[in-house]
Amino acid sequence: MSKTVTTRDSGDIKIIELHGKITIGAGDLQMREGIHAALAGGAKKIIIDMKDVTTIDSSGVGELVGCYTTATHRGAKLKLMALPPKISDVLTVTQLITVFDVYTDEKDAVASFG
Amino acid sequence: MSKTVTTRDSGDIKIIELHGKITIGAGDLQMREGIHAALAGGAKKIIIDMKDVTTIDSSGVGELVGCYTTATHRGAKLKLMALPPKISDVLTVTQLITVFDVYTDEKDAVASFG
Amino acid sequence: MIETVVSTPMVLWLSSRYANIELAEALLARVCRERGVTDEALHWIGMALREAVANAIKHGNRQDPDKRVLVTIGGDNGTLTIEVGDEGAGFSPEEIADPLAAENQMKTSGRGIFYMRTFMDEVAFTRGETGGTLLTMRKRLDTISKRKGAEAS
Amino acid sequence: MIETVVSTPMVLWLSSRYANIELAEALLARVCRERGVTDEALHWIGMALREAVANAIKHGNRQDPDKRVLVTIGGDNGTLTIEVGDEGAGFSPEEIADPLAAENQMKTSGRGIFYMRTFMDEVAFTRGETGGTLLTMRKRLDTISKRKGAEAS
Ligand SMILES: Nc1ncnc2c1ncn2[C@@H]1O[C@H](COP(=O)(O)OP(=O)(O)O)[C@@H](O)[C@H]1O
Ligand SMILES: Nc1ncnc2c1ncn2[C@@H]1O[C@H](COP(=O)(O)OP(=O)(O)O)[C@@H](O)[C@H]1O
Repeated sequence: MSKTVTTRDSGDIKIIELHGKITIGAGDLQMREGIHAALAGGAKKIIIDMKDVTTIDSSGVGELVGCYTTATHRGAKLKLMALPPKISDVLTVTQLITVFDVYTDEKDAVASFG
Repeated sequence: MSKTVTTRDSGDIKIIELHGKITIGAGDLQMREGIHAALAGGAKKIIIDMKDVTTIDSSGVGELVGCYTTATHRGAKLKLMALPPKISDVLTVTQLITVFDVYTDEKDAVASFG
Repeated sequence: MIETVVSTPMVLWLSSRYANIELAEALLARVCRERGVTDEALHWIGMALREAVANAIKHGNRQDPDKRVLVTIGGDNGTLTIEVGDEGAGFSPEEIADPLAAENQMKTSGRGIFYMRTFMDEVAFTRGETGGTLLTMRKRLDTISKRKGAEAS
Repeated sequence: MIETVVSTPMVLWLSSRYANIELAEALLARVCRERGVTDEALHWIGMALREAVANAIKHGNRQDPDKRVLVTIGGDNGTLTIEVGDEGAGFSPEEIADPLAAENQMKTSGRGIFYMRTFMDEVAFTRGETGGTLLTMRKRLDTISKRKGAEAS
């Protein structure tokens, strides 16, 4: 199985790429670990690249919300980019799409940090 | 789903490539149709390229034996090449490996027709 | 007129491990392919099924691998019927918090049943024969092609 | 000393279509992954399982999709136990022809049970509870790593 989470830098921004399933017992905890590692490393600007996410479930959504809260508490900003339509739908129906800052692509997401 | 059977020519030899599963309801009949089509087209020299076969079951083996017999009755020769180890094992335990002319690669198989 | 399709349900008993959720998905995919359900619709029905099996494993059977989760997939007359049963203590679905309420928006859990209700036409919880919860979900297949699956979009 | 593993079997009821054989394979793959069975061994156990389910669908249930095939995968103490049941008329396994006999070598059928016996340690047919055939196959897992799966090679 390939890695669920890979992290890269763009200036002082951490871009965390998620891959495949972000579901209970299969990706939800890896996502949390990846984001927490970035926060522990002192990152204040984080973009989650969701381009390659195939499936997310309520556990994955819950972890994402939890990570957003943790980031905010630590004075960091967590934004989302490149949501596939089905992933966007899942966040939309639970009215979370307005909670997160969501960008179409990396250029816009990076630019949003000014 | 990709094609189970593709046929190409090497001089007057028909090379029939099998792909994936040659199992009951999933490839066994396609294999027969491919071989019968070659025979109907007048082919007298046929090589079955098994390089890309992932699985074969008793139905696939049975069809292969049936096609061998049909070919012989029509004055054609049917040979096998590039058997993956697991496919070779399946033919070995039922003592069919000695029935078929089996060649390691295309060069040897083609050369065997003289 | 809708063609009458009466199909014997396929049935699966899983041990309570999250990794087994994919078996329930594979069963659903087979039934849906047989009945001509679009991949789009399958995706959303699949999400409801995953949430249901995850709840049965987590809240019902509390991940005890000796306890089993029942999954049946069948239905007739243009309806897909899914049952998910567990051997847990049961619960009161009417007491479940609304995940859309402002005070729940940032909670890290509580959205699973909401997703099931969003993506299926009918979701009902009853007490199972062996105790535990028996969840029955239905999706009308005759309307799916018009609606392209999810009510989400 | 071999560790004692007692696992509740996983159970599958399939409608009698060849396309459903892959569900039985998926179930086997999950159990084997859970129990640390090598991919090599899984391949040969999988072949035995496919032959068994194919026979249940073809000879047992005669491809009647309303008749079902039972598959259970479990076992303990280092043994994998697979049961395959059908709702057919049953048969007499002792009357089955030997596929290695010279007069059978070029037959187009009759090798399935032979493959099961080759790749499993134990293969037994009994009359099922509901009529039909109940096939029980066992494979010792403690010896697999030494033997690299198939006795074929
Ligand atoms: N099968 C079940 N057995 C017992 N309790 C359940 C079951 N399914 C759901 N619940 C209860 O309903 C609550 C809400 O479930 P759900 O909406 O799926 O969100 P979550 O699983 O994230 O808590 C659960 O927290 C649990 O208390
Ligand atoms: N589940 C079953 N129900 C009834 N008959 C069976 C069953 N399984 C096997 N048989 C009988 O045993 C014969 C041999 O089976 P097998 O060795 O698998 O070869 P094949 O399926 O190619 O005939 C079958 O032809 C059939 O008559």
